[in-house]
Formats: sequence, structure tokens, C-alpha cells
Amino acid sequence: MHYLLIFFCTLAPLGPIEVFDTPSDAGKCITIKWQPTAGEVDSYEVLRKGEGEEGFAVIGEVASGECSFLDNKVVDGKVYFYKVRAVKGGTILESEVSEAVRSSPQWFSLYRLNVLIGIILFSALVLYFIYHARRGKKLFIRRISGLDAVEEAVGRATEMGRAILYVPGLGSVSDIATIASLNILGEVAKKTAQYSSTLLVPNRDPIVYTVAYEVCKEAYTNVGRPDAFKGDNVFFITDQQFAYAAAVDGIMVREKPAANLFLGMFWAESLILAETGATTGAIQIAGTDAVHQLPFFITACDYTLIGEELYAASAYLSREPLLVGSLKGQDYGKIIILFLLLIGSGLLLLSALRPFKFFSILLGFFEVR
Amino acid sequence: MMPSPEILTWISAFLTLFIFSFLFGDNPIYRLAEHLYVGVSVGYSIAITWHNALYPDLIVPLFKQGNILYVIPLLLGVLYLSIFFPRLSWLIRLPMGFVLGYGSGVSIPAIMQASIIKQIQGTLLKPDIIHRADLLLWGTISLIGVFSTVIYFFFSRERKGAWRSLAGLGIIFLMVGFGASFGYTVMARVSLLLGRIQFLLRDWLGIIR
Amino acid sequence: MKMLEGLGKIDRRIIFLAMTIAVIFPLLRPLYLVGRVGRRTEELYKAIDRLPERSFLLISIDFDPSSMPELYPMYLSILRHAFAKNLRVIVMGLWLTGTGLAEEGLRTCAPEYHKIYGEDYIFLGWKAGITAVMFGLGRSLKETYPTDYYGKPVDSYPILKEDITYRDIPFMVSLSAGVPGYETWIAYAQTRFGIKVGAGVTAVSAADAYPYLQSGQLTGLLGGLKSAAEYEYLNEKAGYAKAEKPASQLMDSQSLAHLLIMILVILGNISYFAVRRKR
Amino acid sequence: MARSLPLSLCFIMGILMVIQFFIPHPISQSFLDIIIKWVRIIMAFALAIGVRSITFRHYERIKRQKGEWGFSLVTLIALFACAFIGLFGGVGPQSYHRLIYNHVMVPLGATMFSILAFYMASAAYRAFRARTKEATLLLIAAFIVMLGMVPIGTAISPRLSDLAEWLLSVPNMAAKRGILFGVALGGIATALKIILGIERGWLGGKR
Repeated sequence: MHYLLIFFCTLAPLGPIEVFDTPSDAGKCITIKWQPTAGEVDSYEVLRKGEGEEGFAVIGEVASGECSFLDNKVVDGKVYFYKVRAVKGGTILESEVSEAVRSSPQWFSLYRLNVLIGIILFSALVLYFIYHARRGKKLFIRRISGLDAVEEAVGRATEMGRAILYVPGLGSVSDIATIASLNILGEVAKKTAQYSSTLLVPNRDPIVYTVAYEVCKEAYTNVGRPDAFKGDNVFFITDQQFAYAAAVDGIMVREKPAANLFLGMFWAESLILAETGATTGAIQIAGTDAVHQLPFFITACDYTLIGEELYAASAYLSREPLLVGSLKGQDYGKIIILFLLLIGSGLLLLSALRPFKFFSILLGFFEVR
Repeated sequence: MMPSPEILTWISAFLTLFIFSFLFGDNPIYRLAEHLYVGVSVGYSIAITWHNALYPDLIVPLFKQGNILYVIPLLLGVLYLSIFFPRLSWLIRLPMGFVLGYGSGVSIPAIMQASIIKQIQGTLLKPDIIHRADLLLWGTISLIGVFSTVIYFFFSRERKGAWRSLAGLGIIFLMVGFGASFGYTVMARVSLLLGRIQFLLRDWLGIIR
Repeated sequence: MKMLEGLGKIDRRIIFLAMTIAVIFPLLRPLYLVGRVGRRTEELYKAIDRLPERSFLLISIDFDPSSMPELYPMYLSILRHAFAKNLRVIVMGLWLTGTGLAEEGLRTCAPEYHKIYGEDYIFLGWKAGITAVMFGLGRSLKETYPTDYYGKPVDSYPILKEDITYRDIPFMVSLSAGVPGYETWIAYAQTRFGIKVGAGVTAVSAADAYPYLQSGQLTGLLGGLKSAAEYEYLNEKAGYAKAEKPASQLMDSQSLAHLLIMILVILGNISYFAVRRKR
Repeated sequence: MARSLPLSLCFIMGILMVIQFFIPHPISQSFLDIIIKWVRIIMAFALAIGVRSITFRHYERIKRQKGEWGFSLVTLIALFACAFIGLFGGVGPQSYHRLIYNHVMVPLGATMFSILAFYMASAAYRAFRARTKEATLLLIAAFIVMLGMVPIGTAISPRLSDLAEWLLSVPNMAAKRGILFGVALGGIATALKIILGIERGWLGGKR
């Protein structure tokens, strides 16, 4: 009798349950929430009755400690009622029936509001500086150490009368690294056209190949030497990563270029290329935003443009006001990120103290879904 | 010791050795393997592209199910071939514009979400670490590391004074990070080599179990 | 001095040859280099070692052939340990693609210890509906798995003559390559039924498991080939297993390769400093 | 028209895809599914450009009997044989195409990949010299991690593997995040410029 009493005391009745259409979703989902019972329970069962159906049926079970359930087996627009029951041993405790609820899909995801704000803010920054650059305002960019090396390499190859190998990475045209690389390729091609040295450009992506071809042709035309452009030297090899690496290795040991430029997107083949190139005695310059490959380029190449330096290099070489302006905008973006990191961390740490607890909502803003 | 009776295993084994021969310098058998590999890989892609992309995604819906909408990708795709005709070659820009627009449009929110907002969230010092001295210290070091590395990548400012020291600290973090990643990757690459060696010694020659 | 300079210019072909030898040698002639056994490996080993004879040990195979090199040797070692300690072993899996490996492991190890299927061990296979399985085992194994992997009723075997639940299983190990895996077991079986869970994971994902160790939700953790080799070593030291030690052999190759690279780097630096001093 | 049409197509697609991201409605999801399929179809045609380039290049060599043209013959024969077998014999698990894949492509690719183990050794030997403060840091970090991952390291000190883990999860992680922030901002800026038609490098020729 005594035990029974304790048991009834611990298993207090379930409070009212809350049901609503799951927000910011594609529909077909209803959220059910309830208050935990005061005592220990084994689990909760969720029951549902659709409009026009007979009686409630169990649709799910959750462990004790959890107080919500997502019912994603509903029909949009249909009315449902829910009940929750707490189970402890053989004892069952049921809640009241919930109010009517129906699900529907939404047209805007509130969970992604932070992404939207971020995009608008940053786009505005970039466009603002591009606008200023276009109007002729001089913007400063510092020197990038790896860049002098590019000129030096081209010069050396010319003196030695040997070729220059330019690998525009293994990415596609939509990779930023590839786009930056194609910009740099244009500048390099201008130099090789002036000094009439050979420029070899092997490609892995057919589209990058066509663009690289056009870029080189254009560069040769621009310096007034369209006749010197050899179309055969810009070519496609294969779209398979390691077959491409095998073939470029072959080119490096056979043609013995005086300079190898690996600029763009790279994967595991980075070291295969760079290490083979190193044995031929070529001066090697790499640049990529593929974080995982940077350690290998740094070890095996003479100069490496790290991450964003690759983008900056393309801006620096071409001195295109648009590229320079955008770089300035990116720098301001970084300042905002650093500011958020410092202030955010400070306030969040403060929130460990009771009076500042409300600062912990900050973390919610960086929640992604 | 029981070498494999399978002719196919022998072919694979020889190709494996052909590639390894490159380690000792360029030679005709490596060139053979290299040229074979390039040819086979392109041939392979042709077949895969037809069977896994063009046939099920284009031919079936367009011609078998009569979904007229699929004329659009067909047309855009065919325009890639305009490059073969110099006077029409500008048309290649249409499919490129489509694909690039798609790629850029998808990447803007994706990068903002995964590489910026989520990374900020991961770097922020959280209130629950305040009771753990070690976690607090590591978190703070991480924060300083991120901070100084980002400073290193500032381009529109001359590196002078305190700014210069911060960027220098960034280089320290970068180098330690690169060293650690290099060391970490050795293990994975040796495993790959072990896989090939096991193939040669076990599956082919049967020397080891 | 000449010699020191020469150390800085070793031909790469010699390096490649040395590398080949370093990797192949242990495969032909195992060295079984073992350093100190890691604390977390030892924890898991002890948890199983302390189980009284004839207790149940549940092993969940939550990986597929792609993670086989790292996780399968762990499975073999744990099986051997359990059989040597005369435990009753229940094997199941949360990954459909892992059932083949689970069966193969039992077929390899059971005969070594003359263990009989249905008496000393049983294989339940895979079943759809992870939540149902997790909750079901808390209520009744017989209801959750009416038949074993081979389709025979489980209560027709002596080992499961009497129905059991988590309460009867003092320890379980999840060898997991992702989700579902040890995290699933912790979230359902442990938080709700309090079963003690140990885990084996790939080296890459070991770091993700540390918080669970700190909070005590995991009892012991095997991370990657290194831990697998340590476990083999512990088994051998206790005289539980005499058979081959696959993880240790592969680990030897790794060790020698790492050692070789480090020696090369040291040689290069000795020569570098020697040459610099001369100038 | 040669410029404005592709640029507007690019603009429209870009804006649509950005908007799509924020709409959870099922219509938006099915739109995304269709576009993904279309892009795959369109990209598939691009391979033809590659095939033309490789065929011409090797055909020229064979015709002029230039250099080692015999190897070019190997490439072309392998290419067309493999394509033929795959196109007409299917690519299923029992096909000849799969056989070629398993016994030619896989061993060649896996061996190329595994060569990295050798190259890591030779690259480390050549470049890991304590020339500067930075190079020394790189060297020491690599050393600690390499040691910490194998039993020999734990034999020296069990703390070593903890230190290796720390290096990977604290300074390494911080540096990667730092790089990533810059790369991400550059990525968004470039994508934005492409959509708005400011960055036109892809049109080939003059921006």
C-alpha cells in the first residue's frame, strides 16, 4: 500500500499537450509537445485520431526524458487530434485530447533567416566596393609573395628555352579556384606569347578546356601574336583523376618544363604531381583553396598560394578594378566575422552567470538547418 | 605459395607493377600503362555517361514517357557541340551560362550556411565550458588561432606593427596545422600502399595469408 | 663531413626501396611491435575480462566491408576473448550490409575454441526498424527476434531457452562505422535500460567518441588499427588467442613506415646543420 | 546577343537557385530535383568536347608518326574498345565493361593513389629541414603526429598520442577554419559576380 502511494505521487498527471503544424517545413508534419511528468517513466506513447476515424491509435513511442514528437505521417489539410500517455511498468497515464490541428507546407524557412541576412549583408559590401572601384577609386592590395615567383618562373623558362606547364586544377568551371586560375592563365599566356615560349595546358574538365583554350588564344591575340598560338598545346586528357595524374606525370618527365604551375582545385593527386615535378628540377608554384592539399603543396613546391591568396593573385595580376574591389569587400566580411566571434564568445561566456543568462540565445542565431 | 590461377589477377598484377615502375624513372612499360589508362578511362566515362545519365535521365523521360519539358536540357546539351562549328561556337555559352548560374546560385547559400555560419558557431566559446579549465583554454587557443589566421589573409591593408605580429601568429598556426595534417595523412597513404602490396603478395602470388 | 653532406642527398630510389622493405617485411615476418596499451583499449578489455563465466556478451556489427580493415580485426579479437572466457555470445547488427562479415567472423573463431552454435553463441542477423529493435530488446529478446539469422526459432536453442532482456546482458560492444552505431545504442538502450556499452570505431571518427567516454556513457573505446593491435596483444598476453594477429601485422608496417620517414627527416636535418656550420 | 543571352540565362538560374534554398514548400523541392537532373544531362554532352580533343591529338601524332606514336595508338584503341564494349555490352555487374573496370581501371587507379606513400617519404625527406622558424614548426608538428599514431610513440610516452590529437583538433582545426572563412567569402563574392555578370572570364576572351 505504501509503495503504491509513492508510485501515484511520482506519476503526476500529464499536463495539457501542445500540438501545432511543424513550422518552416515542406508540410506533412505535425509537432506534439507535452510537459514531463514529475516522476520516472519508462516511455511515452503518442496516439492519434484523424478526422472521421474511429478511436485513437498508437503512432509512436519515445524514451523518457524526451517531451516532443514529430508526426510525419499525416496528410496536409486533414484534421487530427492527439493524446500522449506515460507508461511506467504496467501503469498507464493518459493526457487530455489535444485541440484540432492540421499540417501545411510553408513558403519561407525561418530557420534559414540567418543565411539570408548573411548573404544580403555580404553582397551589399562586395557590390559597394566594386561600385567604388569602377568609379576609379584607387584601392590598395598588399603584395603577395608567391606572385613574383610566377613572373620569375616564366622568365626563367624563357631563358632556358623550355616549356611552361600550367595545370588549371581538376575542378569544374563553377569552382572559384578554377575561375581564379583561368584569370591567372590569361596573364601567364600573355607573357609566354611575348617571349614566344611554349605553354602546355592539360585539362581534366572538358568545359574548363574550352575556356582555357579561348583564354590563351585571346591572350596571344591581345599581345599581337595570334600566329604564335598553338592550339594543340591546350588539350583535354581524361576526366578520371588518377589517369589524369599519370598522364601529367608523363608530360613532366618527358617534356621537362622549366616551370610547373599548379593553380586551381586539387584532390589527392596534388602530391603525385608536385613530387614528380620536383624531381625534374622545375621551379614549381602551386595555389589552391583545397585546404587538405595545402600541406603537400607547401612541402613539395617552391611557392604556394594559400587559399584566398589564389583569388587575390588573380586580382593582383590583372589589376582589374572589379576584382580588387571585391577583395576589399571580402576583407570587410572578415572583419564582421572576427567581430562576431569575439563579441559572441564574450557574451556567451557571460551567459554562464545567472543575471546574463539571456545572452545564450545568441547561439541560436548560428543554428543551421 | 600458390600463385593465382586467374588470368585476370595476373593482368591486374602486371598493371600494378607497370605503374610502380615509374618510381624508378620513366620507362616504356610505364608509358604503356599510362596511355592504356588514359584511353580506358575516357572509354569508361563514355559508356557510364550514356548508361547512367543520358539514357535514364534524358532518353527515357523524353522519348519513352513523352515528357516534352526534357527538350530543354537536350537542346542546351546539344549546344555544347556547337564548338565544333567556328561560326556557331558562341552558342556554347548558353549551356555554360545555365550550368554556371545553377552552380553559383546553389553555392551562395550553401557556403554561407556551412562554411561561415556553422563555422562561427563551432568557434564561439560556449558557456558550458567555463567550468572546465582545459576546454576553456583549448577553446581560447582555437579562437586566437582562427583570429590570427584570418588576419593573415587580409589583403587590403599593409602589414605593419601589431597587425604584422598578428599575421605572424597566423603563420604559426598555419604551419603547425599543415604539419599535423601531413603527419596524419601518412597513415592513410601507407594503408593504401598496404592494400596494393597485399593484393600482390596474397591475391596474386599467394605468399602471405 | 662529406658523409654528413651525403646524408642530405640520398637518392629517391633508395628511399622508395627502403619504404617497400619497411612495408613488406612485417607482412612476411611479423614483429608485433606494441607500445603501451592505450587506456581506453584496456578499459574495454577489462570490462569483458571481468564478466563472470557464462554471462551474455552482446556484439553489434554496425559496419560494412568498407570499414573492414580497421573494425573486423577488433571483432575477431573480441570474439576470441569472449570464447576463451567462456562467455555466451549474441551477435547482431544494425547494418544489413554487415551481416556477411558478422557470420564470417563467427565461422572463423568458434571452431578455434570448439564452441557450438546455439549453445555458446548465436547470430541474430539484421532486422528493419532500429527503434523497434532497441526498445524491443528491453522487453523481450524472443519477441523482437523470434528467429535467428537462419530462420529457426531462437527458443529452440539452449542459449536462449529462457527469454532475456537488456537486464540479463551485463555488457555490449558496438563496432560501428557511423549511424546507426554506438551512438544509437547509447541513445536508446543505455539511457533507457542502462546497459553498459563499449565501442570500436575507425581512427578518423575516434575523436567524436571522446565526449561519451568523458561522460561515462561509453566503457572503453577501440579507435582504429592501433587499438585493434593492442587488443590482439592483450589477448595473446593472457594466453587467450594463438591464431594470427592481422591488425598487429598491418600496424607493424605502419610503424616501420612512420619510423622510416622520421629517420629520413632526421638524416636530412643532420646533414643540413652540418653543411650550414661548415659555411 | 552572343553575350547578353548567356549572361541573362546565368542570371536567371542563379537567382532562382538562391531563392529555392529558402523555400521549404514541396514545389521548390521538385523544382530542384528537375534542375539537378537537367544539369546532369547538359554536363554529359560536354564529354564530347573532351573526346574530340583527345582523339584529334593522338590521331595527329599517329598520322605524322610523331614521337612515340605507338603509344597514341594504344590510347585510341583502348578508348574506342572500352567505349564500344560499354555502350553495347552494358555496364551491369556481369558485363565485360565491369570486368575492365575491376581489372584495369581499379588496379591502375589504386596503384597511382598508393604511390603517394612513397612520395610522402621523399617529400618529407627533401623539404622537412629546419631552415626557418616556420619550417621547423611544420616539421615538429608532423613528427609528433606521426609518432603519436603508432605504438612506438606510445612506448616513448603515452602522452604523445594525446598531444598528437590535440595538435589535430586545436591548432590544425583553427588554421583550417581561418582559411575556410577567407575561401568561403571569396567563393560567395565570385558566385555573386558570376550571377550578376560582373565576372565574365568564363565567356572566354575579353571580360
